[in-house]
Amino acid sequence: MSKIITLREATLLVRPGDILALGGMTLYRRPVAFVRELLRQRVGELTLLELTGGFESDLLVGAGLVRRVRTCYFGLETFGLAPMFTRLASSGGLEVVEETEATIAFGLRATLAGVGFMPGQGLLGTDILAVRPDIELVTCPYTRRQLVAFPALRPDVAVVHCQIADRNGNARLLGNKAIDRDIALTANRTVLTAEHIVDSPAELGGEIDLLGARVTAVVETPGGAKPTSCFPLYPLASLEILDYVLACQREDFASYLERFLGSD
Amino acid sequence: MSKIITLREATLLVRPGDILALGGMTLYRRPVAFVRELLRQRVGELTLLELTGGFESDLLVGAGLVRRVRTCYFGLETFGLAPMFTRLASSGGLEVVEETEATIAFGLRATLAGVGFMPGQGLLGTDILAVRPDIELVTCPYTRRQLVAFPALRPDVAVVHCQIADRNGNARLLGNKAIDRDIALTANRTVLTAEHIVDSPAELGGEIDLLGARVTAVVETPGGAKPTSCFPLYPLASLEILDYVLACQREDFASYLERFLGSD
Amino acid sequence: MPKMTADYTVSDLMASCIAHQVNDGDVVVQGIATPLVMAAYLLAKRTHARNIIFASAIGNAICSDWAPLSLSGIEDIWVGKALRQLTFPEIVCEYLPTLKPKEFLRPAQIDPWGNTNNVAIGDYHRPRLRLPGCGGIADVTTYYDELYFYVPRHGRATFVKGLDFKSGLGVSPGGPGAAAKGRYLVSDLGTFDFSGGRLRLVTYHPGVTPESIQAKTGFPLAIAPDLKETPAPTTEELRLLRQELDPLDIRSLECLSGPARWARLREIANLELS
Amino acid sequence: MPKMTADYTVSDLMASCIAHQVNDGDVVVQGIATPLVMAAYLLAKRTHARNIIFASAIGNAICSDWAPLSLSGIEDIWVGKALRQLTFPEIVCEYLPTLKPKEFLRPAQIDPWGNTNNVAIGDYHRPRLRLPGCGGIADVTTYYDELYFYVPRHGRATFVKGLDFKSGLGVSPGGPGAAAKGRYLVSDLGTFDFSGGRLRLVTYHPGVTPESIQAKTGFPLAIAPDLKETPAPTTEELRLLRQELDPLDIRSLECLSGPARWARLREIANLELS
Repeated sequence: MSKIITLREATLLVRPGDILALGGMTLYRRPVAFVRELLRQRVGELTLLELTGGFESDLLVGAGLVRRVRTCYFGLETFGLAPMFTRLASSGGLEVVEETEATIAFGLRATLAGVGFMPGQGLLGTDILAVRPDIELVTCPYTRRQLVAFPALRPDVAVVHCQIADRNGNARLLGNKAIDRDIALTANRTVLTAEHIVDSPAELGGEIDLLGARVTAVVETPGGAKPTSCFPLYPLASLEILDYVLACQREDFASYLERFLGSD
Repeated sequence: MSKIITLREATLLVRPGDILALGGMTLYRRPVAFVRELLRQRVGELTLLELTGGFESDLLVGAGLVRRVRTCYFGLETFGLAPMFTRLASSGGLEVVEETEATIAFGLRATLAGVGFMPGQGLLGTDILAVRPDIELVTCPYTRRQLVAFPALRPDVAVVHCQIADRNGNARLLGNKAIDRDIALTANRTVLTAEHIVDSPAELGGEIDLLGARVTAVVETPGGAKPTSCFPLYPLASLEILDYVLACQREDFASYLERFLGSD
Repeated sequence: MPKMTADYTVSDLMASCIAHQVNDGDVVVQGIATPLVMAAYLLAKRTHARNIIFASAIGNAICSDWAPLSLSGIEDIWVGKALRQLTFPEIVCEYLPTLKPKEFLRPAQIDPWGNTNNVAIGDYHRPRLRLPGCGGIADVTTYYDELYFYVPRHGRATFVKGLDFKSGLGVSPGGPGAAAKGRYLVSDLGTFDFSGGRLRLVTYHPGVTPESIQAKTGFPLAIAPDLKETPAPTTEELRLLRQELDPLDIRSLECLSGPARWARLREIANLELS
Repeated sequence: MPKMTADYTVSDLMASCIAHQVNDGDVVVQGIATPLVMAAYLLAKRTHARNIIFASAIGNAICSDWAPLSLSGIEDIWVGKALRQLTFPEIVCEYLPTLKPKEFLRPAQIDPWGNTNNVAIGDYHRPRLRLPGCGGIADVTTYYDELYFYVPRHGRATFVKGLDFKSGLGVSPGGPGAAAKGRYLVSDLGTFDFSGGRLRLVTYHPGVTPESIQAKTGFPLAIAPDLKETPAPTTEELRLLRQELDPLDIRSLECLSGPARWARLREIANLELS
């Protein structure tokens, strides 16, 4: 069963208002080619669900396509704050659902287990609970200890960039694994963009990380994570990230975006 | 840091009354050499915690060293019922804590997460809950759905047989993974028996399944899973399993055990 | 085991029936000690369902490739051909509830509504026969959308009016398993659905009469209005089973019991050594 | 950044201080964007703590081998040298609560009791500055047995009497984090413990006076009775840092801000391309 479609067709799987989960982390193996096409289509009102928001996430925010972000870190790591996220979140122009590693990890695991919550340690005594009134506590029936009931999280669409996939969507992730398996399994629709597509799983060269049975569509996008990294195929393009930050510091996001959309 | 000790020394880590978790499944990659030594030492009053009980588990039960079993299946698969388990459990000579895949899997995950329970689907409407009065229900604070609160499980000692380990206890499992990673991480003491021990993790030839930081001791036991299998090194010794079953059918467990303890 | 009128065994017929329940693209699960189901899945894969994915209790793995059935080398397919090996908690806590795969369960007891028992015969605390346990049946039958059963030795010991212990949910309305539809059962005597929520005979195997099936069932059977004979396996199905998928006829072990089963096990074990 | 009187930078000194907090056999975690900590861990590994295990937020991996620091090729160590790659939920839901590793956190704000803020400066709902977020700090500080902090640019903006937002638990008694002992902090001015539950100056860096540290701290500092100067890094530590572990001096980025930082980033990026 071939699920190969074009990038344009794949972006049609994202609808305005969707919870869009992006694979990879911050500046590593991000689905940048997919996001570029999404920016062209201007699909908006999105809730962005990510382990950590980074370069292409900041472009989506800067372009005004994001209503709400759900992530435990949004920045450019050693390259500093994510300029557009920082600006919009500071000015109230962006809703931030304050997540932590545990709210995301246990939230996805709850969905995987088919239940509404997972109990875990964390948050108690911090101010996170004050700004997350949707999070309830639960008492362990055995120890009587109060625990956080991390609520189930389910993306509408997951988009993951991988090094290699077969036509059916079985795929390997060679860099960090992030939450990609979990968003791919839980999302209602899952899109893979791949550096390279092979015919059969036997040609993948190792164990799969993503199971084709839960993948909706596969798109071949060589270089599709640039300027973020795609280990071991290409490293992070540090200079490009710096150029982006400096453009924003010059209040020049719009022309950066224009250049970015013109490139392929 | 070398953690290599002898089999005899390793069995001293098991104390009478311990919850002993055995790695592998039924007839696959079982720590048979370790159990043989344990039978010689006659460490008793054990609670046996296993994903599925099989050959060497039945020997422990038959030898009278097991007070209680916690497993979701105890048998010899295509070779039929486990004779001594079946006899003692039918006559009331053995306490069975009725487990399912979920009570074991979520129970270990609760311990890993540092909490007293994990909620999951399952059991509701079956008679399992009637014979497991220790299992409580919990209400999901979001959906109001009643769920089973699978109680945390923690072995005192975990014993896992692996194909290859380093001196520090980093190890690979080449056959099924079973619950071995989970019992090794949660147990208070973890013993690895290995077909082959190398000096450094670089010599393991692939990603580790078990983390040395949580391993107490490593023992070199070539052929240590026989007559169960150790994929891909040796297959299940089907005839030996048949001989065991037929010996028990002849009411000849004692002499089978004697022969077994005499062999190495 | 009924006599077969044609040139095939009842396990061939059952494997064919099970294979026909598998659709292309399905994710199918094989439980512990169920070689007949494995033969059927391979048959489906090699005929009409090329794209099925296997999940195996033994290998703790997801596979799309296959190997012939083996007694001693059961891991050759489930581990050797794995797309990915998983830890058992990953399977139980994540993959099964998410994928809700298709699985064929073999009950030790089954009631008219598809509730099952694989735990103990007689009183639980002092059973006449302690069984191996229910594995994950008490878990998955509370959330699987569809349930499938097979019974290799149809008799009143298995088809009972009331269970000694309920370790698997059927289609009884009101309970948490109400949504679970036990929609198919195949035995060595016939095939059944649960139309109307109750076991119903749909086809009888060649050489078997509906009356003899009722006589071996511990409760009154509903009968489908279009009751007919079970279609025989095709020549190609038989060729695949015998020559490629299961040349040692391991699938037939499930239809045997007692000394015949031990003798056959020894025969197969010796054949695999040679 | 204080002037250093000797032939080393303040980031060399901080890396040395952090390395000395690592014991052989520890499992140590590196968070996001913390190259100074990474340099320190590598230093520990190459000197007194050969058997430490690294867990990395970036690589989602456990490593025992190492590679030199890199800006563009940060995955070369964390993925390329992994003992095992993990999914992030495995790390968060299983490995961190089980291993309770040692981690060095960099707070944007920290109060006298070690409570921290990495979420927002000013009012949460309309912040003067929205920060990237706390990652897992709000999780792990509720159950880690020990807590470690580092502050590369010591000032009243960071050391505050009251936090704008509490996203990490310190040692405040009574709360669920009471057991968590924030037992060490190193800044570019000195080193501290939390003896008595409150930040206490233990050593001042060469060229820095205790008075100047107090002046740059937004609350009164306790002072250890045996207050002394921070020992300088050894020649061998400096050789390792400069020649083997971090020849591009990526660790110093954390002590820089503004245009100096951007210029240095560009310099390193260009060096890595050539």
